[in-house]
Amino acid sequence: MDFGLSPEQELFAHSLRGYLSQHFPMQRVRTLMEAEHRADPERIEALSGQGLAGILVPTDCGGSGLALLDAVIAAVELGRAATPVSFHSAFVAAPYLLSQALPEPSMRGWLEAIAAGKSLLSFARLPAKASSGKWNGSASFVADAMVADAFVVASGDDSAPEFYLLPAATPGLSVEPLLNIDATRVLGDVSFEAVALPARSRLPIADPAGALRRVLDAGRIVLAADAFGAAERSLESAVEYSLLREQFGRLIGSFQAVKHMCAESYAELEPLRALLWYAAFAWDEELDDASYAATLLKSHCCEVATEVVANAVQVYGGMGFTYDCDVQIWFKRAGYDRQMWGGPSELRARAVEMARAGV
Amino acid sequence: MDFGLSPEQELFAHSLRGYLSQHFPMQRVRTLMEAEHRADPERIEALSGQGLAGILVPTDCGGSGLALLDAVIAAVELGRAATPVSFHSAFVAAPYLLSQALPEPSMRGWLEAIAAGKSLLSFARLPAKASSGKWNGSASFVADAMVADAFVVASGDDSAPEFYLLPAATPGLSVEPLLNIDATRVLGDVSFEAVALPARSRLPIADPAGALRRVLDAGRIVLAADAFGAAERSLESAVEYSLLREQFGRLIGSFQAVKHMCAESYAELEPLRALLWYAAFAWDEELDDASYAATLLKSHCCEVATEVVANAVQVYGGMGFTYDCDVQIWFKRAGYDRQMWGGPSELRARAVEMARAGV
Amino acid sequence: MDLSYGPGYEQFRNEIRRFLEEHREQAPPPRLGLAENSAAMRRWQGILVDHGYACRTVPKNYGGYGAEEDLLKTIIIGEEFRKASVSAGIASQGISMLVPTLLRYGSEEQKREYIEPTIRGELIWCQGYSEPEAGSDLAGLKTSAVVDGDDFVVNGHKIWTSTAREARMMFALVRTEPEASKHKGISYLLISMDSPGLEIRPLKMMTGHAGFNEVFFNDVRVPKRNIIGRRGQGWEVGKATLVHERNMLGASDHSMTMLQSCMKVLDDCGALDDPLLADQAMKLAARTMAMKYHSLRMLTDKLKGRSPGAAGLITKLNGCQLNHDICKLAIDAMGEGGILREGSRRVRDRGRWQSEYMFQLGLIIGGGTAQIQKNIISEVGLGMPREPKTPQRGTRE
Amino acid sequence: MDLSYGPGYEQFRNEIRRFLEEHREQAPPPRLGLAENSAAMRRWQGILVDHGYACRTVPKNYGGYGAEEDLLKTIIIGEEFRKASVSAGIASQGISMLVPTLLRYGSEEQKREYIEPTIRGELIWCQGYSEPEAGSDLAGLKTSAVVDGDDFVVNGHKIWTSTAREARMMFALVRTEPEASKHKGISYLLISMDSPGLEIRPLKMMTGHAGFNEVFFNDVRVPKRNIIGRRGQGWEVGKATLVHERNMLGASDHSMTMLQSCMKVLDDCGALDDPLLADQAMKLAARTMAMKYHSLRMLTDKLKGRSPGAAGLITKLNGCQLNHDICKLAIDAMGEGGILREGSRRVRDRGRWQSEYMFQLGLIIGGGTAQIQKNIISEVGLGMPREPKTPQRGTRE
Repeated sequence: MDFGLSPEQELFAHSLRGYLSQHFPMQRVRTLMEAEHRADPERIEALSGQGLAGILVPTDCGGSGLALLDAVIAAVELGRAATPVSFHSAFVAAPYLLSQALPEPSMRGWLEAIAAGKSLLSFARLPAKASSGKWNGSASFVADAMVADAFVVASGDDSAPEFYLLPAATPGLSVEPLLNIDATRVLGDVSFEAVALPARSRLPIADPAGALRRVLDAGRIVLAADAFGAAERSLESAVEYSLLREQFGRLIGSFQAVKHMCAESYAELEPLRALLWYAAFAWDEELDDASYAATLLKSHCCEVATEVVANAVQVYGGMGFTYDCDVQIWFKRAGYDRQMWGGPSELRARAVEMARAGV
Repeated sequence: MDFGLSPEQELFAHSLRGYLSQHFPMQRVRTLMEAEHRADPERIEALSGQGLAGILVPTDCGGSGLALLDAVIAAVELGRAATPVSFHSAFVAAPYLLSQALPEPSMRGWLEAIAAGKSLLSFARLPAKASSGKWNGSASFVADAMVADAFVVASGDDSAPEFYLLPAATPGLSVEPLLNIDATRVLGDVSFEAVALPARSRLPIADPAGALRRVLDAGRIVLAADAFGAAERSLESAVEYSLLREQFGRLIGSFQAVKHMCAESYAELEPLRALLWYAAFAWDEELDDASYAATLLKSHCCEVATEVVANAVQVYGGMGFTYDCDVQIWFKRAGYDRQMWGGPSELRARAVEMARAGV
Repeated sequence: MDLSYGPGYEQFRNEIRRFLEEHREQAPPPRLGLAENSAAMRRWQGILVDHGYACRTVPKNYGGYGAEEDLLKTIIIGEEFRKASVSAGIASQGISMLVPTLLRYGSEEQKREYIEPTIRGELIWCQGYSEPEAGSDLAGLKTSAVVDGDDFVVNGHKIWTSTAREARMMFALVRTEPEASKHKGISYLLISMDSPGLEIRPLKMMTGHAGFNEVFFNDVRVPKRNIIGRRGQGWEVGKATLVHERNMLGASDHSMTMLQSCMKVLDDCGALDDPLLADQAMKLAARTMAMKYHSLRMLTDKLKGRSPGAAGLITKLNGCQLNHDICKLAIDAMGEGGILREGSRRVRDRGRWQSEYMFQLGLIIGGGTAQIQKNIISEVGLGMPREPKTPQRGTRE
Repeated sequence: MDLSYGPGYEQFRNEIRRFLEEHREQAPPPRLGLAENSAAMRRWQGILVDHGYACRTVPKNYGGYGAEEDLLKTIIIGEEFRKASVSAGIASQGISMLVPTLLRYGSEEQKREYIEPTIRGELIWCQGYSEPEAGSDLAGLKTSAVVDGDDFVVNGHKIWTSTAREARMMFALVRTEPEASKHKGISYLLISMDSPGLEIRPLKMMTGHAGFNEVFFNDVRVPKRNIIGRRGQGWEVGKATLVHERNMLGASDHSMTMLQSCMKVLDDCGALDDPLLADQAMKLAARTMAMKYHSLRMLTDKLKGRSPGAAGLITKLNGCQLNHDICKLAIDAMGEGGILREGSRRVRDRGRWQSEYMFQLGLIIGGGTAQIQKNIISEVGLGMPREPKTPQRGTRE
């Protein structure tokens, strides 16, 4: 019985926190936020140097071959630091699907490039199925759309998806930027106009419906971890502020209203750390309730995070509402995590179906 | 423009409050609670003496012929005092339906008996429709079932109901008590076994579907008013207690946590007073949004009341959890109001349909 | 109980309608938020003042219309202009706060000098009350004004000053009597924004817009005659106009309008088919409806000259929270599209929902935080005791 | 990360299963709440003690089994007895609170006299800590014990005493040194419930049951040798066993069980077809699942001898609120049937949901109100300052 992080995992979290605070301090985060849709190979290389890009890439492809639980540890830190990277898409979804298609030899090269920080991939969902080798349609809200080197596309509906890998330069493929509130993760729309699909672009995945479910679960768990990190950091930051700021001749942190708001935030948020661990563990071990746990986790964690960051803004008072106060960055970060890959009520409706099916 | 109570209405509320506190103090309420299913003509006569029984009975039948807004004023006071009476059924639903059937001369006698406090009627809904003059089936959660002199029964579904008036002694009609948490309002099940229906038992109501909608709306508004009264009184009572009780050398009412809990209760509850007035006014004037207002009101008011009474229990601390502390009576009273005639989520689902239909 | 206005007022309403029909082409297009400073708007404002539809109670000798106070007429004007989607003129702090202050506390000379250009939009003001250190504790302000010859010399730092860059003048609270008690040492000064030593820095908000500014005073000289009221009377002078009666119904009207737009979003996104989102919409509909009639109740009290008591204290607390929640629902209904911001492809309503969502959170904070409002509700409304005051304890040891 | 117990523990688990198979007919039927005082239960308790499945760490020379502390074994025992629906023996305050106290602070004579009959269910105790005036401020207790010859003479009033009517003895906190500071003036006494001058009044709860009592002391004489520890050491002695480690996982297990039953109610009532109720069920499922793994995390910390820090402070606050909310959902799912109470026709689950709904609200209050727990979380957990202490201010003037 050992439900917790190993010493190695704790060390990883600790060193990553140190690295991010040194190399991606909030001032640099702000600079990168302004750059938004410009490619930035230096950033990706720096993160891959910390093992983040190859965290799920098999060791024989140059990655660390770690578990989703390790990715969750990283995601919490990335959320805390608001590091500009679409971790759930570039370093979780894309490499996971490619590694599922490893029998196909061309995958190896892509996975090596991901792990080395040389290529940035993006995961996209396209409702339309490829017909007679020509593709039309568009994928919405695609992470890193403007800067990705290639797209791992899941097409068709959930029950029988097909997966393709398409370089950004594929003829007929075009991207257009979207602007979202959280400038640390960029989005775009990807359009397909009569895109021809060479046979080798298709990923040979044995259980495509299962792989889609697993990749969505993994992405949701990692988005929840990101929201958790953002919320945790904003709460810590609000508590710190409350111990410096005086009003009416007292530290605001000595007012019961402020104390209880922080205590409630903490009491709501902290148990989700254990649920994050469990959901990732259940995913890694492919336990029966893995999908149920991932679904419940994302819906609840993102709702709690929304409350926690809003409370943090309130503790900061007027300052919390300014652009200069970092709490706005976590506020928006958690807002992104909440809406992407399924909002709270949509996910709970899915969970009900699982519960009824007896998970 | 005059959105508020008239001086007469304020006087009515004031004098009723005085009367109830004098003649139905909490000690007597407790005695009546123990009696539960025993008939108690004295209580009904006392309330009819205050004009409560005949509040909706036309003046030419011995009633006051007042509006639902006046009934709401009374219901708030009855909820505050936790007076043992099923006001929504006995003095709102039953007399309203009888007065809709006034062309039928026998109704006049019943209405006069209600207004005079001589007869206690109850409103019951029976899913089964009468077929070939013989009735089988059962009506559930019927207010005052064991003590009512007669039942006004709405049978069949909402779109084409039929209304009957059946004395309790009707052959084939039997009642069995239910025990509910709120002993100030008693309930029972009414069973019909091959009940024969004389033609004159049927209420001649011109628009039966409309009348059913109106009677349900009226009952819901009055139940919401009752919950409002119970919640308001429990909040007042908790605030009073907080100004007497000391802990850690301070009045508990000086702790910000207690103050804010009370302030939040007040801020949630108080606007519902205006919505109560409006819903009743809209019902009286048969405005377009009358049913929508009644439906939203009951769902929201009962949810807020649940929170407010639970907060009041918390302010009282351990004492609030004892049988001797009156707050438990309001707690259960609000619990009854919440569940009866449609719970919050069911009513909101109805409101959605109305909103979509463009109310 | 009577929700009509009566024939006299309906006639007034008809007059407005006729006016609107005749003059509406002259009005600049209406905008959200504070009305902008443009020549077209100033012209329109002049027409409104002349017809008594703006600043109607300002006396004629100060350039106004000189009508008697009539709350219902004010409300009817608002209703009709809103219904017709015609700008109701300039809504500036100069008009809503400074002019009533001048009328009550200003000298004859000050009234003659400032009121007319202000109500006609020719003289723009900003407000200098808040300070970074003071926050919710407004009276703790530290910006000092020391007499030197014929001037006050002002040093300090104001914050949350909207329209500071557009304004020619600021009305400010400053500390002139440092030895007096907190509330007794404050004076109300009018300060030219061109003054040497005065510096403005825009303050960018979470929403990305710079709706506010910081204003720094470094030995800024202000003529002694620019004081309103007496020295040390500033708290009384400034506090008198902190509450705008004009906005009494504004808050719940705004919520009603937002809820309607939110329902439209839900409808367009198919979110009314999602029973959970529809349920939340109905919860918000109930709260909005309650606040609407609560406001009518407050209005009735006001018309009858009655104090609404504790019930009058909850409007702001509830309103901001309600609006914030309405925005949250609209964002949820849009799903992934809910995170798009102004300027993006495919963004709905020009990103309004996200920016209002943040802005309303700012309002929950601004002008007395929710925490302070709950203190006031419990103390003034429910009669609970104040927090014990212990400046020394509870601070960091 | 490893959710298995390992082979050694699985063997222990198998032993328990064998034991249960062999002995289960001897067990009395399990009940909710505290185990009752019956001859059958005492016999069963004896069997459990002899086999080391109850009070297993109590030394042999005091009548126990003398096993070493092993948290996992304790948990496995609980799991297996629960799975088999077999009573795990007597869960009394004497066993959970007094016995550990005696083992740590009692004299050899006291241990020999009280431990064995207590763990075998022959000697029933009640707890005398709370007082009406003290409430959340437990250390503010006023019941006095004054030395007179060989006795303490006790006067005062205790409240929230469960099993007072069944108990033969009470362990109580009383004030023996009125001149000492609040926490230093308290002693821990054992008081016979037969003492002249001791009066018990049942305290009926909101649920209708009299689960608690008040106990009045009027010159009750208690032999001086009945003190545990030294005079003035009572606060330390009593506090040491306020936290029951045994229940570390109990809270989240209880929530899991309640949620399962609640889901059954929803299913039976067709409420899973109501998307709103189903949505609420999933919110509760997420909270329950989080608390389940949170407890496992706490357990891991405990096993590794690490302090869980602030994370250890939230279990009770969250657990009671969660259970309360689960009951509320079950009640809502039953519609009008949700208000029926125990004993009624057609009531479901013997009225359990309403009475648990109220009882959990009582628990939110009891044993340190939610407010106090939030104080502790913010102060101990988050390092925020204590409320300033000002006994004179904030009281009614």
